[in-house]
Amino acid sequence: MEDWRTGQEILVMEGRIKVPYRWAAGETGTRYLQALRDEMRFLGTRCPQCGVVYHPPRRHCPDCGTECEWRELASRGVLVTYTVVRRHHSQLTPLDIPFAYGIIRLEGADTGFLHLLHEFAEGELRAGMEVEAVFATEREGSVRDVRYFRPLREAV
Amino acid sequence: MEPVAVVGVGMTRMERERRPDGYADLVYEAVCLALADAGMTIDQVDNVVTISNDFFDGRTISSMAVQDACGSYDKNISTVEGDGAFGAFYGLMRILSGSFGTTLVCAHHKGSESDMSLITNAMFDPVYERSLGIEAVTSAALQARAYMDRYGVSEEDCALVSVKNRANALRNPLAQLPLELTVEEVMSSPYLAEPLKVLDCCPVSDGAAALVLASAERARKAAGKPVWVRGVAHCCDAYHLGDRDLSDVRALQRAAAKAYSMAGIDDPAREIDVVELYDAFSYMELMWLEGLGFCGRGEAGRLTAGGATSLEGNTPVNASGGCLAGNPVLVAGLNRIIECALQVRGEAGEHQVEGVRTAVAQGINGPCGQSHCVWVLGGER
Amino acid sequence: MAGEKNGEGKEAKEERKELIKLESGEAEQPFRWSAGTYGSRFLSELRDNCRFVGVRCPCCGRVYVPPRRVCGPCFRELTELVPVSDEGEVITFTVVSFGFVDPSTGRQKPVPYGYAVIKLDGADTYILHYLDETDPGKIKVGARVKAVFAEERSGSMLDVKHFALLRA
Amino acid sequence: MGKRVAVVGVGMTRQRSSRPDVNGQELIHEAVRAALADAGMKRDDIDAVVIGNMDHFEGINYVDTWSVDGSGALMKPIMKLTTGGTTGSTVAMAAYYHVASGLFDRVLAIGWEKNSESDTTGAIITAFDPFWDRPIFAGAVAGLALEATQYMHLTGATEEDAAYVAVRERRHALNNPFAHLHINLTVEDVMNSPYLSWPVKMGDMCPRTDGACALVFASEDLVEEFPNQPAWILAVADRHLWAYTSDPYVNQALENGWWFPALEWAAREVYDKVGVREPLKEIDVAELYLPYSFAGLRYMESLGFCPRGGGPELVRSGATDMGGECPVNPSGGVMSSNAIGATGLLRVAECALQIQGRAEDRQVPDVRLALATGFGGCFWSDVLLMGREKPERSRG
Repeated sequence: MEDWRTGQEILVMEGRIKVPYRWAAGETGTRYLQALRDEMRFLGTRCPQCGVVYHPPRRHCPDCGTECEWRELASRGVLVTYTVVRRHHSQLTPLDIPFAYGIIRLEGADTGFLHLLHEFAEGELRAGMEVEAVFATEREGSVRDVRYFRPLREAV
Repeated sequence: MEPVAVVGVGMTRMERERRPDGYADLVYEAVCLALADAGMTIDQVDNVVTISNDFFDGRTISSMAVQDACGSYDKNISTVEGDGAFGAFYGLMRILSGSFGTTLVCAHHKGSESDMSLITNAMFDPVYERSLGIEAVTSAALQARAYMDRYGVSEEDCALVSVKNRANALRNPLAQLPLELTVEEVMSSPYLAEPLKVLDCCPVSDGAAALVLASAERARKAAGKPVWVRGVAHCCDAYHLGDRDLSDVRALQRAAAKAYSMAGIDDPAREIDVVELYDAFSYMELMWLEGLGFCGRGEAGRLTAGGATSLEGNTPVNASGGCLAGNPVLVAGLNRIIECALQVRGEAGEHQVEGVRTAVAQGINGPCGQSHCVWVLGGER
Repeated sequence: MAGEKNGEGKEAKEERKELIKLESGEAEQPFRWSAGTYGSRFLSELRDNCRFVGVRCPCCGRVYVPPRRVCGPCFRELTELVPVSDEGEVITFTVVSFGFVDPSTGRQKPVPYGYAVIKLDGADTYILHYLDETDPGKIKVGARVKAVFAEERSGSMLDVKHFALLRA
Repeated sequence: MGKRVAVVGVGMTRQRSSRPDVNGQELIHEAVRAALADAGMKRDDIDAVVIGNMDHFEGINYVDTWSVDGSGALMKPIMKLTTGGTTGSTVAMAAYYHVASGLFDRVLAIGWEKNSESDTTGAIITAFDPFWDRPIFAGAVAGLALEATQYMHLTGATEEDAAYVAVRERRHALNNPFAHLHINLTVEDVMNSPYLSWPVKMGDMCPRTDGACALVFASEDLVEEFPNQPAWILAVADRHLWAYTSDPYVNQALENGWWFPALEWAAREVYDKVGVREPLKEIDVAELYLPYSFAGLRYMESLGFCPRGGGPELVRSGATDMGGECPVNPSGGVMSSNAIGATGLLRVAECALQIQGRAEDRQVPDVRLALATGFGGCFWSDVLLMGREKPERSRG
């Protein structure tokens, strides 16, 4: 007898998981996002034990667990590394292609943070170059209140 | 460490889409292969560790789907959510505890059923990073750039890894992406995120794997030649990408140092005969080789170009074709261990390396190789 | 034990102080789940023939509905297809009346509804399905039920609209 | 032979309905810091970390690597386990095996959840098969209601019998400053609370909670180093039997009257290892994963505290109250706090505190033998027996 499994049509279900999430930024995250939203300022936190200034801010030092203190950071800094993105993804891609992701160490911080880069010329990006934040006009309390970073333009 | 051996292994073929089979079907196939290899029945399995990920499976408690298929009925069982190398480590510890003589470890993955970019975007922090759209490929590209900039590694150096591993895969009947490639072809494939091009990246895969671990006493009763676990360790680096020097491999170095010290290995390049590592992207093979101590930092490109890591070289790396030839995520680390076991047994078929006595397998968790697990396997206890 | 003092009296403080939350909005994870060979057989029988099928374990004789490849207790592969009835018995039931988000849509699921664990005649494992009744007083364990098929069928469990309680 | 293992440090956050003042890593950090302080340790002293939660409650993938800022696992081994409701007890068992293996001497076990960040029922529904179960299934509340209906049908137990359990758990929680719900309920209050999913009412169910728990497990070679008396792990076992939500009902019938095979078989294994014959007499305190009131009847029977169908009489007798023969859930249990990934670990934490005589207002006198369980998945069970005396040998 022929095995019924041979030649069985295979059904595929197009489904999804769509659970709505509301992630708490916490007191530390809230203060950071408020500064971005209300004052267009970056804040980091410094571990009094290790002396490291973390950005994004940490309530406690990831290394030693000590409670950190607030530090103001510049809105410009150094591009540590980057990648120019050439592929579009319908749900994810945040800016027109090509844009870049970069790890940016702001002046005053010891760690880099991840953000977007735009307004750069083809081949312009280099590790070690200076970049500056471009803030959104409408800000809502998220890291996207910074639209992106761009190569630092000398004051006109 | 008390002696524990890999006594049975089973891998399904890696395929782009294994439509007729669900997770349970894949796991059943791999488990049956591993039991047959060990010459054991399910009754001789004392406990089970499954490996799966709720995000990839689109299913909370993803292990639930495979409860029938993994043969765990009325046995102790647990589930590690992470790469197979970590899951197997838990299986090993359960034997070392003295509570069990054998552990069956199995992993499954069906990349064909989900959107890899969305799944890996979810490993980034929802407050600070996720809304930027970063995911596995774009984050890896940041690391590739950092590594290449720091050590002067070229895109061609990386492309050569792709060429080598896809060529190795021509000898592996289970590989998904055996290809005869040239460096030029890799170089001219389109960029996804610079410097990563399509041919630098692993494919999306479906697959499953299983292995049976046994204490020395129980290993004697198994059919095949036991392959002994001589050392194993893992270590996790910082989470936020900007907290790390992405070109650095300190977590891998620490894991490797511990595993080597357990195994009594002083000079990996001389003492280890074959390496299976997590090359989801071509540059990773170079970085991880350096982290595993096979050469100095920044030297793996030259090592590769000189042929040392080819099938005929001193230390063949990813003789199976590695993740570049098929990457069922989570299963990948188990496949690395299994390939090492087969190499030590001299049963790796067409991609067998001559005279393998000691082998190293590696698996990773998290973005940009944040967490590494290193296994040293050998023919002698 | 070292208890943490954080979290004490927070509820009161929250009213005064803004605490930002980030929302996932319309984000979702799409999937293309394969029903596998066994599930596909079951679902295509529902769709094409309004019929239930199971598979019998060669070892313990259990008939699995919906079908699956492996009998867990026996660890044996199942191959023998067995037709089972579209009538059966309520093993247990509930009537859901609380609101919750349906993760398949991201929206509130309409309530109330009754659903049951149902043993189809000829099967040894059970299925879950809707009942056509929302008054728990009118449902009994052991009640007889019969599948009511949808007019439009696409190869899913919802090709059965619900199970109707068979009243004597 | 494996090492013998003890819990030597306990840390937990206060369990709350919502903790918007901290993100997930910060919540984890609170419990970790408390556990380390309790054990008199620094982060550097930890050899390995084991962590667990349920991914879809917070929507975070790879929680092991994500958690590092809070878990203290920076440049250490960290492993994630997840098995659903049993996650916390699974994490405890994994920490046990880490130490028993001899590879690690001091291991941190972390369980946590922020249920406030999603729709808990929506997230739980994703645990079930997208083809057979998900279109119909309505999450834990309704799934448990199926069990309650069947239990009442088979034993003649009533909703009121279950309400006694709900009242006991909430009354016990009044003694526990860490508990989420501090409400004094009567049987009438429970009976008058609205149905969520018949026959389960609001008063019968656990809450949704934000919270974390962390424990330090240490090897027998080092227990002298710690300020606390060791709470020894005597035996652990689990059974995770089924793949589909309607399977457990099948197996009860097929296994000739097995009531709740996963729990019964796991309990039998640990009882055999330790030599427990009469659980009610021999076990001094039990911290059980009772997610809703009916569990406090049926699971007692499966654990051998009373004959099948004897749950209602046992509970009404007061034997499981504070001062009774074997107090159950002096902490208030799951029905008073349920941060799911933390819940199973909290049961182990509470047993450790009881054994160490540090449970304060909820202390049961002279605890020598304590039982902890985890419940979850598709009627899955984890069981741990803990004791004051160092066991003769390792027998996990």
